[in-house]
Amino acid sequence: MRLSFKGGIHPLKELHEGKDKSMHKPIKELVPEKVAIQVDMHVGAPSQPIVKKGDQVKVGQVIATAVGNLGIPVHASISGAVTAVTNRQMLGKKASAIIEITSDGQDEWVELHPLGDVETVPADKIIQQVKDAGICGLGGACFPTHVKMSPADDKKIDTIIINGSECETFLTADHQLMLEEPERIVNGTRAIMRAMNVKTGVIAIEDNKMDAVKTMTDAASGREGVSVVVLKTKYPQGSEKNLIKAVTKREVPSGGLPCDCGVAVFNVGTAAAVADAIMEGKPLVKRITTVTGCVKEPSNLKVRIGTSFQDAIDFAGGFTEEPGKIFAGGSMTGIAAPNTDVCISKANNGIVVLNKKDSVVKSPTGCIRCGRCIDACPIMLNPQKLKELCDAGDLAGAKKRYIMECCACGACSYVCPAKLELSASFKEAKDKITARGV
Amino acid sequence: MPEKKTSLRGVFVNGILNENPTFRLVLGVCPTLAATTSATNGLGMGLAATFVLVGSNAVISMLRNLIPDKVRIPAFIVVISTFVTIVQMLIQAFVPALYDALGLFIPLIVVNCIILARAEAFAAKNPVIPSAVDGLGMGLGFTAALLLIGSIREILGSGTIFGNAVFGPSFEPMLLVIMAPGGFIVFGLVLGIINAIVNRASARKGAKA
Amino acid sequence: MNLRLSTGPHYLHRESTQTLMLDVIIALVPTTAAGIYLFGSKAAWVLAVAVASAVICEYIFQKLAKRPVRIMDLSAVVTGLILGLNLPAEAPLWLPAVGSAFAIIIVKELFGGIGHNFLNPALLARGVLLASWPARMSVYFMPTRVLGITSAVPAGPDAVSSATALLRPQGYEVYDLLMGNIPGTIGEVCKIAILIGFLYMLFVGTIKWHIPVIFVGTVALMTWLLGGDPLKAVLSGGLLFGAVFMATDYVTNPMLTIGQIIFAVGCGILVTVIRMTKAYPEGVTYAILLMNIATPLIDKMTSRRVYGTVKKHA
Amino acid sequence: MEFTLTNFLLFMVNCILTNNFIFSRYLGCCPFLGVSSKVETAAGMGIAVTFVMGIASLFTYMVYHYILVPLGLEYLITISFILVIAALVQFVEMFMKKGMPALYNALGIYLPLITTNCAVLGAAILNIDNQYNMLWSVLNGVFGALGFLLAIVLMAGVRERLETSNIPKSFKGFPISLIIAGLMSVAFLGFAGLGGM
Repeated sequence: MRLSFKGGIHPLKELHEGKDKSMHKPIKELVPEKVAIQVDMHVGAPSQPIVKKGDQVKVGQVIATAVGNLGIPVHASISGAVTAVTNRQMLGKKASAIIEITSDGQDEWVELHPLGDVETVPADKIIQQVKDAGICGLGGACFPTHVKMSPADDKKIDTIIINGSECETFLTADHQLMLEEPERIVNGTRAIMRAMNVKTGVIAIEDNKMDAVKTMTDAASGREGVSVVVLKTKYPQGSEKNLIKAVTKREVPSGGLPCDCGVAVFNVGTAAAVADAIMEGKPLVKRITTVTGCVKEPSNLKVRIGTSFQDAIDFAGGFTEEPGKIFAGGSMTGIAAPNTDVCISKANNGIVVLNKKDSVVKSPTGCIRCGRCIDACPIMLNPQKLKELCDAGDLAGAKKRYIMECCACGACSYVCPAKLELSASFKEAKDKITARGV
Repeated sequence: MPEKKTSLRGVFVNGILNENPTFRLVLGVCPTLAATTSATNGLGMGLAATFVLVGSNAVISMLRNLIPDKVRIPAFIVVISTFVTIVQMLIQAFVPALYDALGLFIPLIVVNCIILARAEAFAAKNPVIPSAVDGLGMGLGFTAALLLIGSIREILGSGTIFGNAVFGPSFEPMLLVIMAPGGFIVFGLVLGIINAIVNRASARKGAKA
Repeated sequence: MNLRLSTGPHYLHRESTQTLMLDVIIALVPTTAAGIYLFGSKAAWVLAVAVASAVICEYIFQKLAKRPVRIMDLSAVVTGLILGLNLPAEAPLWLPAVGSAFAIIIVKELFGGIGHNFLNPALLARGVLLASWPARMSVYFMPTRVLGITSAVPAGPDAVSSATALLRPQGYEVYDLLMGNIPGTIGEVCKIAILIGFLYMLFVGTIKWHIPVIFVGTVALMTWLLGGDPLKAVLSGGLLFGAVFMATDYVTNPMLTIGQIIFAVGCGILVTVIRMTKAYPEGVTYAILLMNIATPLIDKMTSRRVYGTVKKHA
Repeated sequence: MEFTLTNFLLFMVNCILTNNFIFSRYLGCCPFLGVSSKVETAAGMGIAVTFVMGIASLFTYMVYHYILVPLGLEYLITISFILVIAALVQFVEMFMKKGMPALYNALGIYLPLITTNCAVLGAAILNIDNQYNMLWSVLNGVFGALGFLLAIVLMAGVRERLETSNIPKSFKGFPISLIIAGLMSVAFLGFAGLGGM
């Protein structure tokens, strides 16, 4: 049986150049000459840099320390000299504080402190180790993983979902990770389950990746409490709320978190990073990123955090034609990059290059009330009505119709035949509501 | 207006143009719709309302200092309905065809908001002569509007004007225009077009000033 | 390198207002072709004038109102074509011209153009023509040719059938009702062609099945309950044409599926009631128009539960 | 007219749909256009009108048949009816304020407006013109008002939906409302002949 939720869309049917390009391309490791590592990659206060220009650093060495409850440290991803500690324009709206390191070509690691096998390591040490490794959600949200692993005492978690659905267009990084390194994911799952004292761990994969279902099932066999479920291929299947609904039939209560319905969700990449931290003592300094679109060799790269988009694209053979738009992530929620000097952060699961032709934005026309957005909304909102309210500036009305529940998946904008910018207006309205406290 | 000394001519023209009860104030919608199936009906209803307006305005103005403020409105209504009853009898006696055509809407002149509105806004505060002139101006403004809408509806819906054919025999009149929906639609369109003309004129005036 | 910055989604669905309208036009091709075959060149002229008038009126109004000209979205073509198919083939050519002008200017553009009309323009225009020129509109003509092998006799162009197939459907074979060898308007007679169009629109996803199926189903059920012949009730008059092409107009039916079901049931009940009392030979036009009027209220009253919430919202 | 179930149903359909006060008789257009921008207020107005019209039909019937006719003063019908209605509205308002404060809070603001609603006086005079007996008079008042309620609520629904539409400036407000009413009235033609009266 294929598990699923109500609503959603099938963008892959429409996107002929979606995942095919980079699917099943073996993971290749890229060690760049220079990295620029942001200290504000994760949700929460930016980390405090503790190195200065001219310092020599090794791979895995802490270069910025955690600040506040949600803080995590940042580690050097290559060995060499710190060449700048400055502010630079990255993907965000404002410039980010970055630490630039120029490679000495040695790729030498600091001394590592593994905890041992995930099944035997003391459960209470896991969470601290995860925090020290600087791990945050690799699916794109970048929420600090150790925080997710330590819910408030009154929240009883009974199910861990490991998200291998990878429902975004273009991306194949998680898919390839599941094919090549299923053991790491299962080890990470077990570590999280033991740390949180949860008996059930579910690895959820969409049915367009049946080969990954097989490798993961094989890897999970014989492991306590770990199972694999198959999901229907549909966007946004991997969105936390919909994934929980599909797998457990539960709903995250309005305004709440997954832990409020007894579930915690982790990305497969996050699970693998947790496994590395426990078994090898390695902090999070690399991740798998799909580089695809108008590049000569679309590929899945294991890149160091802080690698520039230009280096990654060059490693994938360079552009095939003049790029019109480059975005980090899939085509549904990806963030457009202002230039190729921006760098890969812990959240970047893909770099997609569009040509000039595909980058042209169609101008919106009048709503014809076709109801496609209503059918597409995975949260069961009425985007047509919400758009009317947003355009009329009626934020209170929009809030009453649950605009704050919008998960910004972009499904409504995608299907709209009038090309209205629905999800973008909702995001704007939500920001205004939060800022003004309507 | 009551505060400023305005010429009688000004009061009269005001009712027909600037504050035309039908097109500018949009009062008395029901008779405007019901009595405009032909030019004759429109004219008849307009004149009947004018008669009531002039009479009630004059009488209310005369009595304005005698009526206690508390029973003002009921007193006005009694005066108005007296004139309505008179006009109803006159029409029944002298123009029975019009009486049949307008039917219910003759007694309903009582609740035509134009009349009470003028009594309250003008006659209760002004001397007899200006009040009567105001009634006449408003009444004729109302009549002109009804005549215009009635003519349009009669020409399109029956192919005639005051009962005389305007087109050749091959013209097939658009019945809907003299049916219930036609009243709403024609009034709405005429009102919108007049608004457009006024807006354009005032924009031009604004540009000059 | 000049990169475009915008928020996602970065790829949009191919479907646009124009392609949707084009799909409706394609779905109308069989009906149009059957109508022209059955009724001859007169039908073609009526359709051509209706479409041309709709497009020209839209162009002129948008120019005068200083709005962007949107005739290329093809919605005016659809309105004109549907109105034309709703007229008798013998209609004088000023009839489709006036009807399309009314539909586009007063029902659609005056309210703000595409998406803002609260009534289906073609249907309302048909209602206006029906009320204004009953002699022209409610006299139905027998097709001048027949489709398929049948015992029905084609009539000459001058033969007038004052009674419609609807009023005495028992006089016709189901085969002739299906093929269109019955008197009626250009588009409504050939049921096979309408069904082909319906299947096409379902196949390409232009419409969902709910409204047409529930609408027609309600009429069949009610007719059966009241002792009539449900099959002939479904196949006669403009029911199928209205249910497939006019009740499904996005702009004027409810947004939520539950609302659409209420809408369709309401249409079905009204059609049956109006047909039973025989006030008008055909109730479909008015039934859909009345439910169009009720649509904003249906939208206001219906709701679905938002994920993670308990209470419903409108 | 004899009181049977069939007659009752036909009369109801006739009053509410076929000869709808607004769409077919042009009675009560001022509040119909003035108080129809929101569905909730429109419904409030409609219910208040239903209430008053039912009572007014009863009282005007009694005034006519038990006072005016015996005294031979039928020509005073207009004066007496309008005074009865004005007094009745006052009375209903006072009664409601004391006896049903919740209802008064909901409908109170609409009551003063009803005096000049020509539908009330119109219904009263129609009752006399059509020579209805007391029962049919009250039913005519109530069903006529329900027709008004239906019309004003449908109208408000449409107007709420069109609130954000790009209607030409000159047509905003009354003109477009009149045209909406006209188009709705075309649809209501579908009921012509229903009710058989």
